[in-house]
Amino acid sequence: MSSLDSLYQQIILEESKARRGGDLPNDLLAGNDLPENVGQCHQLNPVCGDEITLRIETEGDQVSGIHWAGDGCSISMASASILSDMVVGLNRAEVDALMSNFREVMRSRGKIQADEEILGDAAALSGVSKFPARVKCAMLAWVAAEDALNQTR
Amino acid sequence: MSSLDSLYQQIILEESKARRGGDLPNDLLAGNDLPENVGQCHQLNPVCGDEITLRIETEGDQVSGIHWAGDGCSISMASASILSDMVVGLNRAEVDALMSNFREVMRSRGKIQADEEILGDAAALSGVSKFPARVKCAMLAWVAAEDALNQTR
Amino acid sequence: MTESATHNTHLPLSDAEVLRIRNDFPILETEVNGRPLVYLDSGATSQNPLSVMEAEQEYYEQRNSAVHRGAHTLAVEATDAFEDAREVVAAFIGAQSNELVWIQNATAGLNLIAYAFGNASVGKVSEAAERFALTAGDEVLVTEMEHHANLIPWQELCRRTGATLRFIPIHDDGTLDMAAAATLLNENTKVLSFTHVSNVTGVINPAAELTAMGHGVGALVVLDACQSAPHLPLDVKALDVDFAVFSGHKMLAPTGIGGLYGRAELLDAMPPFLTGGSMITKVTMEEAEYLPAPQRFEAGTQPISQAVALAAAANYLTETGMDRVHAWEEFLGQRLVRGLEAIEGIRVLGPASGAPRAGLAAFEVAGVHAHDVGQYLDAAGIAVRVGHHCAQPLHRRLGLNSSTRASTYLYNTSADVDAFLASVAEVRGYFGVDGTPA
Amino acid sequence: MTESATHNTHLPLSDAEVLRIRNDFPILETEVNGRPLVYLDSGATSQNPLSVMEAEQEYYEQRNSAVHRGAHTLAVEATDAFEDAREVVAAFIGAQSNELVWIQNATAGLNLIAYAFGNASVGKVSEAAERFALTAGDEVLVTEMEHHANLIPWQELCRRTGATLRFIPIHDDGTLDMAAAATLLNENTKVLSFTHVSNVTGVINPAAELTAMGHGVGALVVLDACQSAPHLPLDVKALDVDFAVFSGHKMLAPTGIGGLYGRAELLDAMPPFLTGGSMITKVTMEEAEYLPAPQRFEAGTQPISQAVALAAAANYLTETGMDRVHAWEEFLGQRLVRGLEAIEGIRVLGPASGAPRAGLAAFEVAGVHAHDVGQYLDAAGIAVRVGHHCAQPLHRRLGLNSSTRASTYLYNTSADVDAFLASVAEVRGYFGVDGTPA
Ligand SMILES: Cc1ncc(COP(=O)(O)O)c(C=O)c1O
Ligand SMILES: Cc1ncc(COP(=O)(O)O)c(C=O)c1O
Ligand code: FES
Ligand code: FES
Repeated sequence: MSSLDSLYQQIILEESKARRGGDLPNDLLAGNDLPENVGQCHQLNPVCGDEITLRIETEGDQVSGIHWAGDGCSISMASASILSDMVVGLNRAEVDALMSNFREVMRSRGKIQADEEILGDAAALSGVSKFPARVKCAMLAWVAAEDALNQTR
Repeated sequence: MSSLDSLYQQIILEESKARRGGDLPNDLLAGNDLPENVGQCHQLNPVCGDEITLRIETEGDQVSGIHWAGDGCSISMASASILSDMVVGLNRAEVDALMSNFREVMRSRGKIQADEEILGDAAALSGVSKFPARVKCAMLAWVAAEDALNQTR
Repeated sequence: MTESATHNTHLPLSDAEVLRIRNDFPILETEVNGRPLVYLDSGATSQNPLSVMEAEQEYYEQRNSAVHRGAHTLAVEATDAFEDAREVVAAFIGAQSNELVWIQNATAGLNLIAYAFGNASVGKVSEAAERFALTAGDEVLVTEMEHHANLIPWQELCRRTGATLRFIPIHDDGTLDMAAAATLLNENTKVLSFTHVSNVTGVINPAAELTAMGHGVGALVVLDACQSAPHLPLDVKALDVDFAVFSGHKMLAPTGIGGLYGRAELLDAMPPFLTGGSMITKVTMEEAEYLPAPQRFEAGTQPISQAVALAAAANYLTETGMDRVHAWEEFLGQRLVRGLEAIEGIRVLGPASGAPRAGLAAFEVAGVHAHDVGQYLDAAGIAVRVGHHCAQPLHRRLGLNSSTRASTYLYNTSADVDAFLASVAEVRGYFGVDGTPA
Repeated sequence: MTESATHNTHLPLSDAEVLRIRNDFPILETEVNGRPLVYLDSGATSQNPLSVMEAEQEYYEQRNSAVHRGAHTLAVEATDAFEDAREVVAAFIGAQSNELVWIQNATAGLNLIAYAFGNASVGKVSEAAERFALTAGDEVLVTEMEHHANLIPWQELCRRTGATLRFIPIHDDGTLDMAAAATLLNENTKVLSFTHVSNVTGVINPAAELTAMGHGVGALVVLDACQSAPHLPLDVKALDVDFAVFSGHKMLAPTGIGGLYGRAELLDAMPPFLTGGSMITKVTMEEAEYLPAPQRFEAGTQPISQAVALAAAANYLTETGMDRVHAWEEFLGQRLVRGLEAIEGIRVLGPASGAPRAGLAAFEVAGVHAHDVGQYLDAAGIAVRVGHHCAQPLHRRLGLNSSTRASTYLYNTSADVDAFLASVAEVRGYFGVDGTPA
């Protein structure tokens, strides 16, 4: 597989079109008056100007819903889509573990092999780590989710 | 003769100590209320910060006196001294001719041989033209004199 | 002297001659991702010929020294090299050497102008400087196609002085709305600043006409020549602009150097911007007096070797012939646009083929984000620029966030353009957005 | 790797080792006026080793590109080189890489700070930026020994804001009057800016002590590290300064690059100075939002290859060992002063031999103007600096207009110093002011 093909794996191209969770309505973008169990975060990728606004809903210790709005490259959209699918249902500790594993793989410059057991579909994003300029794309939704989750109680 | 010796000819070293014309009193430095036949000019060499204030007195078409105050390197002091000695007694046209010949020699980067017939003692300054950084030193008093003379009628 | 000396400057440039030119640019022989590099990003930064690198190397091996300061031989030689460079680069744009100020880059040059105007607007300044002062009610006029470098410094100047920033809108094809320009210019317009050539649409603005219109209302006219100085014969006197800026790294020279042209009379009247050593006459603990231009604007140790290198670059371009460079890039630019127009799902920003444009083309690929386009091309060894190209308002006006841009220079062949077009034609298929199954 | 890699960093530097170091500096082998060059003007600008020139050449031949902008491979490599350089140079002064801003030279860095403070003082600014704002009643404190670069920007800032500039006087031996410093610092002092090492007297100021005193009254402390970063182990965190600036060309690197250190917390709160591309997040025709530091302060295309070269220079110095460099220059400095003190008619500026000083000495020759002294030495191949060294107020305080300065670096031998001293001993005789007939 060429390194381009490892970057744009079939699942990435599909997820970038699926945009699961990409249904945050416009009138919620401001994120005012959030209840305690909801957190929301806006992230901008300064390199390209792409943006995402991501909302996380929790029930007790668990993530019960993710909704986002935004536009960006296929990597960033696929990453948001996969994240939305994976994180709902996890508890905080599980999300934390997932996040730090994902971040570690992304920053490894191709040196750390993704563990599909841990990362699931997100393992398909591991090709990104060989393209330092695109790591921000893959991380965008994750950084937003981490921050949003930290706002909830 | 080394090029250093051609720069610092004996006559230069002597004239730099003689400082002929270097007798402008402090209270005249401001140059206020000059009569029509007197011109005065202050020049600063920005490279070194050295300054000269030179006053020219005329009688009709002729330069009748030169007085200056200032401090600087041996080249600038010698040049002011030689100029003061040479220019008194000349008429405007003669001063102009002398000035432009001197300027031409100075700017020639050593290519134009000074004509002692025209330049007299100032010909001893021709070694300066091989030292572009020092041409301003030699010209300082001359530029002041030219400007001062232009102010008189 | 390198290959370039053998150019036959009577004939237009051709692929054959460009192949000879390429010998002077070692980086063009490198491979990227196992494919020969096709460099189509000169609009961002250009590559350096050997003669430019050698000029800088020679400087450091033979006469590196502080300039305008020392009496010793190296200092004299460095000063000569530095001031000779000023003469060469000034002549390259049709200016006198006392009208050329060295700057770090065009951005710094535009900031210099804006800050000098700002400095004329506060506290006691000289009478001569008063003409640069701005207050509430005054207007600064730019265009909707500006690079951020020719926009934000004016926003900030207006914020500091209370003046108002206005802009001339563009038509859908990227050209300037000249009727609007005529309406917007008025006696309150103190500054008109515009780009000569758009770095996104390739539009070449009617600089002489705009300048005359600006002068008609008494405005000072500033030209952003970043995309023109490297690519076409530029004569600031013929255009009659008051100020112009350009960057060396876009014209075969290293980073860290650029030029600011200012009419002698204006430069001498303008207050300083950066202050420090080498730009003063007399300094006390309380105040300082400043040298005339250009030194007044050159505080501290200047980018000396970079100035020497920029002069070598200007010489290289002059020897090649700027009219020939311009004609060749016009040819490449049209080839780019015609080729892109023929590919399904591509929308070219700016004028259609046939209409005048510089040797660059930015475009949108339906269904594929610009960064993905760029990534695909990179895998084929083709270097293009993606993003907003520091022109967010222009992109917004054209209804998008980002685009992909291919930009040529004198070392690009038609084969470069064709390789690029062939790759672009594959993009939508690769990303599965051309209707065929991926 | 060049010769330097073979240095034995356990031993102090010696003439033998300096002779090996000199192999890395081709310019030191040149002749001037038929005599081998004795370069004693590193205080003005230093020479570049081969490894620095090679780093820049390699950059242009293999990865020259715009940084932080493109998705293509060259752009990624250029960005890596650029950011790796930031890490190296930041570490060199004990900072984190997000605390290092690239600047054209130290002068630009000091202006950046002064203008950013000025920008915090007009119009609406963020709350975070308010701590930098100056108004009438506020004071900026410098010293009487400052280079113009650390004086005039503050004069201009005070002119624009109505603040008052004060200065700490010096003693006759050039050292700072610390008692006066204690008196002058007060709760109105918003900024204390001073040079670490005087470029004229060689005095090394008690930087940590002054910084603590400045912080004691709540002032922001700025360090001019132009003459310290190249010559001694510098740790900005240990000194606890808030800002520091230095120039690459004084530390084995090319012109056109320098560094501004700022404490992360301060840099992030400070308003921008130069504006344009690459320092923004969102731009409309009306306004712009800015990136965090260091990018916020790096508008437009940066001196990329020069940053890469500066990192190579920092590596060269680190490999040699800054403590060894410092010790060697202390030795050379004492040799200079002792030698000068032994020559009749010479007055050394600054501390007498035995007292601490950097590896440089400025002096007056009774009866001979500094430019004539410099010219005489130049004829012997000895390059020194003459004039006011951009420190007019200091010279005036010491009762003269100009002086001659010999300044050393890691590539100078004791033989260089001795050749210089022998020539100086001849000067008064040559100009006929030593009492003997000329
Ligand atoms: C103490 C000091 N400060 C500031 C400067 C200014 O440095 P630059 O000219 O590189 O901006 C110098 C060097 O000339 C210096 O010695
Ligand atoms: C039209 C235009 N103006 C200004 C600039 C800014 O140039 P620099 O980044 O060299 O300051 C550029 C290049 O990016 C440009 O294309
Ligand atoms: S390019 Fe913008 S998020 Fe990927
Ligand atoms: S050095 Fe000042 S006038 Fe000669």
